Amino acid sequence: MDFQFTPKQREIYELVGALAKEKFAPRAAKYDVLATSPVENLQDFRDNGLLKLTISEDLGGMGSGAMGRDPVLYLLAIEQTARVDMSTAQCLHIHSHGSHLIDHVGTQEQREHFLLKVVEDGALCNATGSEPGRTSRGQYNLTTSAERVDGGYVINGLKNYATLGDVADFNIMFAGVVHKAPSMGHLMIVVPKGTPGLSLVPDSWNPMGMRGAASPSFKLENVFVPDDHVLGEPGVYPRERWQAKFHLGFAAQYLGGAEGIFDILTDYLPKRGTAGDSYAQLRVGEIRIGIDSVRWLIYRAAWLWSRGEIQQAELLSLEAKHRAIDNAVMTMDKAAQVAGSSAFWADSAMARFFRDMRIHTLHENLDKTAATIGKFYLGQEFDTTARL
Amino acid sequence: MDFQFTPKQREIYELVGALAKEKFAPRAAKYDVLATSPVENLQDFRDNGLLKLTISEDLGGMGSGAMGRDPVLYLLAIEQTARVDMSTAQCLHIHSHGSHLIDHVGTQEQREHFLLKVVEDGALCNATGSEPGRTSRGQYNLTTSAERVDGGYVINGLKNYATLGDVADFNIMFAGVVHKAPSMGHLMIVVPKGTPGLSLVPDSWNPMGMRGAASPSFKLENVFVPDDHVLGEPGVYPRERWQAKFHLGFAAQYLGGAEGIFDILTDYLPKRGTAGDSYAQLRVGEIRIGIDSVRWLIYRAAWLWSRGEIQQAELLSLEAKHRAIDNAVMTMDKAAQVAGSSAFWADSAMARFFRDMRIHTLHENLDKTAATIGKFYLGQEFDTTARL
Amino acid sequence: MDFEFTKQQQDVYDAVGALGKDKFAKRAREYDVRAETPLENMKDFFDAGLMGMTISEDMGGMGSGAMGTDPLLYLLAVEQTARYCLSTSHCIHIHCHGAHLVDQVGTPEQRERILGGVMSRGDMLNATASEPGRTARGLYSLVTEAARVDGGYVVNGKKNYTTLGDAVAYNILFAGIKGVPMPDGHIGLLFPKGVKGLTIEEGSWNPMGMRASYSPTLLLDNCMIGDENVLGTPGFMPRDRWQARFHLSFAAQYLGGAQGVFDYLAEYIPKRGTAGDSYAQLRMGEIRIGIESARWLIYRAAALWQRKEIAEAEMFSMLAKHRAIENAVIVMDKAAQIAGSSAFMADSPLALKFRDLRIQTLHENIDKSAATLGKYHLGQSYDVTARL
Amino acid sequence: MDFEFTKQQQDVYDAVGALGKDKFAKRAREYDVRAETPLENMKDFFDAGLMGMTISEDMGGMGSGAMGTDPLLYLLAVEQTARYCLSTSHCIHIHCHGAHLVDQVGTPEQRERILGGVMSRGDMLNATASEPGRTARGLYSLVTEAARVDGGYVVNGKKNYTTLGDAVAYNILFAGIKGVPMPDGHIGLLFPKGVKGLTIEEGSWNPMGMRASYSPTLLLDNCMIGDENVLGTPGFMPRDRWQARFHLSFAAQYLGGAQGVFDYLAEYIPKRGTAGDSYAQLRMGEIRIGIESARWLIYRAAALWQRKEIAEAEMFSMLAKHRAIENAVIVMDKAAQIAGSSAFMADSPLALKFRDLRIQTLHENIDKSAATLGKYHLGQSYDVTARL
Repeated sequence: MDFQFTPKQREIYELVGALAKEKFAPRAAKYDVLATSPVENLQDFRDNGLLKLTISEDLGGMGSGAMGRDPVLYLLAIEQTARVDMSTAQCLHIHSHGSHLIDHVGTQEQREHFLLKVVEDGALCNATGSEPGRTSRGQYNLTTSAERVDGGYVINGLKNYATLGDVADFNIMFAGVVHKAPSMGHLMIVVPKGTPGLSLVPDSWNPMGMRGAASPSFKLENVFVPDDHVLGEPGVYPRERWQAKFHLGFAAQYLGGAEGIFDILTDYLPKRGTAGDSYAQLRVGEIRIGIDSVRWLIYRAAWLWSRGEIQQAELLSLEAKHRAIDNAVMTMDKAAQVAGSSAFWADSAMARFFRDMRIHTLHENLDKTAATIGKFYLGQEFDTTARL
Repeated sequence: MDFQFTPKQREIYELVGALAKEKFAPRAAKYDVLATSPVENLQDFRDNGLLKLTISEDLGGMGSGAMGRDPVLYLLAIEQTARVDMSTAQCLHIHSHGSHLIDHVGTQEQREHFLLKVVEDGALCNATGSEPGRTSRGQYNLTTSAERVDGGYVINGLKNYATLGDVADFNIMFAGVVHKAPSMGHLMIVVPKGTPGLSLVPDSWNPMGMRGAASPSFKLENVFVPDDHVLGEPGVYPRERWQAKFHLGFAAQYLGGAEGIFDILTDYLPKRGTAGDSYAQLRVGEIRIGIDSVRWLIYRAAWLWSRGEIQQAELLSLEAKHRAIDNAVMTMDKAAQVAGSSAFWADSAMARFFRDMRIHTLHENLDKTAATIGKFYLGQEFDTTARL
Repeated sequence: MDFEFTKQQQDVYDAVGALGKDKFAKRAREYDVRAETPLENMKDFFDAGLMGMTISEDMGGMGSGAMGTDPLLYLLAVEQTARYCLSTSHCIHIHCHGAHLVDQVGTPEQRERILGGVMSRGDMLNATASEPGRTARGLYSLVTEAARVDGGYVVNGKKNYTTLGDAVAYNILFAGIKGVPMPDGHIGLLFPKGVKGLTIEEGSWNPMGMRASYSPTLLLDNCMIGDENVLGTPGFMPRDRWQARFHLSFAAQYLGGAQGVFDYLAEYIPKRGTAGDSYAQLRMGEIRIGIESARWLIYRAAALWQRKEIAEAEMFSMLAKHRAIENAVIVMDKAAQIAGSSAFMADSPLALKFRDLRIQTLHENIDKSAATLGKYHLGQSYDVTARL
Repeated sequence: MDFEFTKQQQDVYDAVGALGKDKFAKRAREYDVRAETPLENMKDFFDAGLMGMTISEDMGGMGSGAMGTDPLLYLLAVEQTARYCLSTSHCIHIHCHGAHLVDQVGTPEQRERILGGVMSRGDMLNATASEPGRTARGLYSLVTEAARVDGGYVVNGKKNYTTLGDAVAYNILFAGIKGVPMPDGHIGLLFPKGVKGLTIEEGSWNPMGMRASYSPTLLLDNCMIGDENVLGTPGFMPRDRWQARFHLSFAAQYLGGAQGVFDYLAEYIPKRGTAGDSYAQLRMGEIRIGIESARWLIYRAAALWQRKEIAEAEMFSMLAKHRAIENAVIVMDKAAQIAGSSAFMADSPLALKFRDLRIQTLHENIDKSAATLGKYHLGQSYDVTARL
């Protein structure tokens, strides 16, 4: 075993760490108020080549992502970003997610068409499966419909939680082909910005936290999508369990967020004069233990992806995400207790972390994640992609 | 509101407290080794009139039990007993449970026949629904069968966990009437000691803990039960949700057990020299808070029974039992941590409490209990009697 | 035992419940945005005849408060208010305390002058010991200094967290008498509205939650307070452990706040279509159990105050507060998990409840309250008034 | 990063796994009843060539141990043993430590004489600092006293928890040099088997669990130890923080123990017919996640030792141990809940695992290890060797 970063991993870790500290941190409060995508931060990613993390090397990318050569690399960038700004980390996650999808599911022509724009011009992608009411309907039961017409599909429906929706150049979206079962009719399409019939729903983004990860709703009214903008065969996304390939990108955000709270605490408590307090010491120690127990699960799971042990990688990614959320919540509870209320001024970084983390940890139903793992070990049917 | 004991409650609390301390405690290790019913303790109950706690006043009882005038009274006796010996507390619970059943379900003739023997001669009852494999089959799906014959039933089957089975004068047992649905064919019968065809299964009682609450298996081979030994109409037990009337008797045991551990800790830690330790103080305080949070839920639930608010009483009894188990487990974990391994000599009271409590808290599946409460508040179907 | 409300308790419970539902809940969002004292809500209390809850009957009050004849009464009002608006519940809590202090400690002249205004005009009061940096310095180490001069004291210093500070007829503030060591020099002073030298620090109130319990920092610059406005004798607050008399109405806020979250879930989850989900049911049940386990501790502690078992009451109040906080935090974690992120739009009631409850639960460091109980039970010296 | 075992690690992992399954598991019950050192198991280790795991390669060992070339190797053996028999894992743990101490600190003559016997004859070693009352007195406040005389020391005192004390070729015991203050006077001495003045206290070993890791109290009555049996220089143990080098193989025991419980459940629950139960699946998954979160901390800590990043390694080992204990306790609670009481017959494997793991997790007060980490991160002085 070897638990050291490679030089490239170290470089990215340090680079993003510096960007986070010097650039993202001072801007975080602003985007939190605006509730718009952090365009300056995205420009910093662009300027530093960080928009191509999960694109393969043949197109000039860095070859990270779950199906890439070094799955850890982009996770480090997400983690380090989340340490100062969870919203920006989610933006990087979703862009990395979208571009990784095109890279691995798209045809060579599509890869070149879309991804070279990312690599060369810093174009932004996202990926949106969510729709209102999906939790109770089931994740692949989409009401957004795709009707087959000559040369493509006509799409109608409503998608929500479209992160980067206000700035993305390519929106990857999911729709259900009319009259087909979800497993066979789950369609993955690329809808470029400005496509006729695609419109942002005004005032559709105003959450308590994660406000900078602007994720408005999109209305699709008779949007025509040509065949060369369809990614893969219908049903490829559920069939290849792509959702499971993005668990770790979330886990890295929770890890980074917990580290961010820890950073604030270890700076704040000595100044507050309570560093000598037995219980402050206990809780800070417990938080540290929790954080490290998350970290090595994430890295280990990433490593399993790199070895192509897909099922084990999916399961351990789920485990890592579960533990990351569990720990993030525990971290908030214990941190609040020792920080006290004066640390929670409305415009403070601490308050922002709490609002962000409170919301963002709800991307997964923790109980269902654990039950999935349990099903596997009890010999029951299970689905590693299931998400709230 | 008034949170004071009545004079009678105070009297029982003190009386059983004294018996526990002076009599039961010194004998506990012995019965733990023997794994037989604590006959000397049962004699003490008899001598002090405590076998008639849950029998109505008209027969000379004290009128406690869920359906009695003062539901708190017998719970105090159980709690105080559990504080030094959980096994004896379980014996008192099961006897109180059995005699309460006869008192409220039996005919006047049956009440006089069976209960006057309890009141006057100190006869012992129990009540056994359990059978091997019932958890996965469902609690009222009994394989012990009752076949209708002239003047009664012929019973065949195997019952396990028959507490007091080695000494009870009257065994209350449950069987399924052949060819009837569980709800209509659930038969409650009294099988006196020595009935032909009834035999104890040798070596059927050897658990890790609760050893003094000897609960061997009974084999029933063509046991004839005359009609006057049948309690109530078939199905009365599930239909009237009798199981729910005994939740609090368990809860009182968990409460008493946690108090017992607390008693040991507050005696032991100052002697060990660690009473000044910040973390010992923290954990002892947390344990105390947990115990009191259980106590008032139990008493409150008991009070609801006395007011005849059955559904609310059932629900709050479930809540109290859940919290009592949750707290008992938490108490064990925290107590162990501050006591250290030297407190766990094999023949120590501490070790016995841990073995007893570990087993006994498994009488209920905590998750299912909580889910039942949740179902009620979410407007779903629920069953307050459900037990593991 | 008797767990029933008196007629008057039930009336107050119902009246405040109705106010909360019909008025406070609807105004909560607006006051939160403005971070202003909810004067309309306070007016509603006055109109309902509830401003004198903690004032003795001889002055026309209802005789509640820890030292009153019915300590539970005002706690029910605080609890019911917290269910709909935590900020308002904190305002009524602090007013009740200020009024109770004057009632119990004030001279006949002060009672007449100050409490008369409460009863007849709805004057508000408060009570503030807090100062910047006090957590690290210790509870009674005040920096605000009162220098003895002819006819009174000249006060200099800074008090923070002065809830209702802008709205009260008298700010009750605590200072240290110059040249007299603590705790003997700990003095309570009544600062009449508009007194010279008292100013509100600009921008001193902008927390993440509890925003409508406007609690600015007050600057005291050579503020002259005449002898007629000295409250009690120096040192009365630490000597009589007054701080411990306020534990319970914090606890009532946490209980009400948790209940408010529960109310929300009971309505929201079935609408969301997830009421049939096993894990939603589990967590919902666990939340309910937690709430009840806190409730009966609070009510029982109030009964101890009523019986004037002061030492017991202090300890048990601390215990109840601990459990109420612990439970409130658990409730938030579990509630978030089953509510999901869509419930947390920035202007949603649930988001407000979470921000408020998160902040308000930091009034106490629960590790320290648990440790205090542990000290007591381990025979170490302890202080029931200790607060973060 | 690379998370793979080396060939040798895999071989040891598999070999010990096979021994555990085929031999240790089957003998566990018998040794538990007799509370005797599992000599057959130790013989199996010798026959498998594993007695020298923590001895350097120059002596024919495998070079493991915290200061060796492959610190992880012996931890895997400990972990795999713990999966089947915690008592045996503790025996091999203590032997490995004794051997590692002599290997790293001993003179060439001692290494030759003592380690030679380990390699050629399977001699066993141990290392004991514990004494009655040490928890309250402090880690290095030993009462056992070594008085300097011509040619060596005369030792008087009492050591407890001397695992393998009856079986080792040398008991390595620690004492305080008469007249030299601690920690400078802290001295390690080798007591050869049969040395005059060393006796085993009758009846000094009878714990609830871990019974087969027979650890009696040794009485030292004017026991003469020659200079050839003085280990290292006085004070080496506290000075070099040797205690911190043993954290990880405790952690490996907790990990293996938890895994053993998990193994049991994975086999038992489906047989019991409850593998389809939502809550069994939930808890099973949570258990799995907990185990993995402990595992990778331990392995990573071992890598830090290998890289000789000593300060980091000490801290991270403590962290890993904390998480391993915390997790083991949670695993027990959740496992019991889904296993149910029928799994806990007194002679069942699960009952034995629980008794062992309950006791063995008390080797550390996890509040203190968390607080140590907290102190470090809050800039306070700390001690990584502190143990209960």
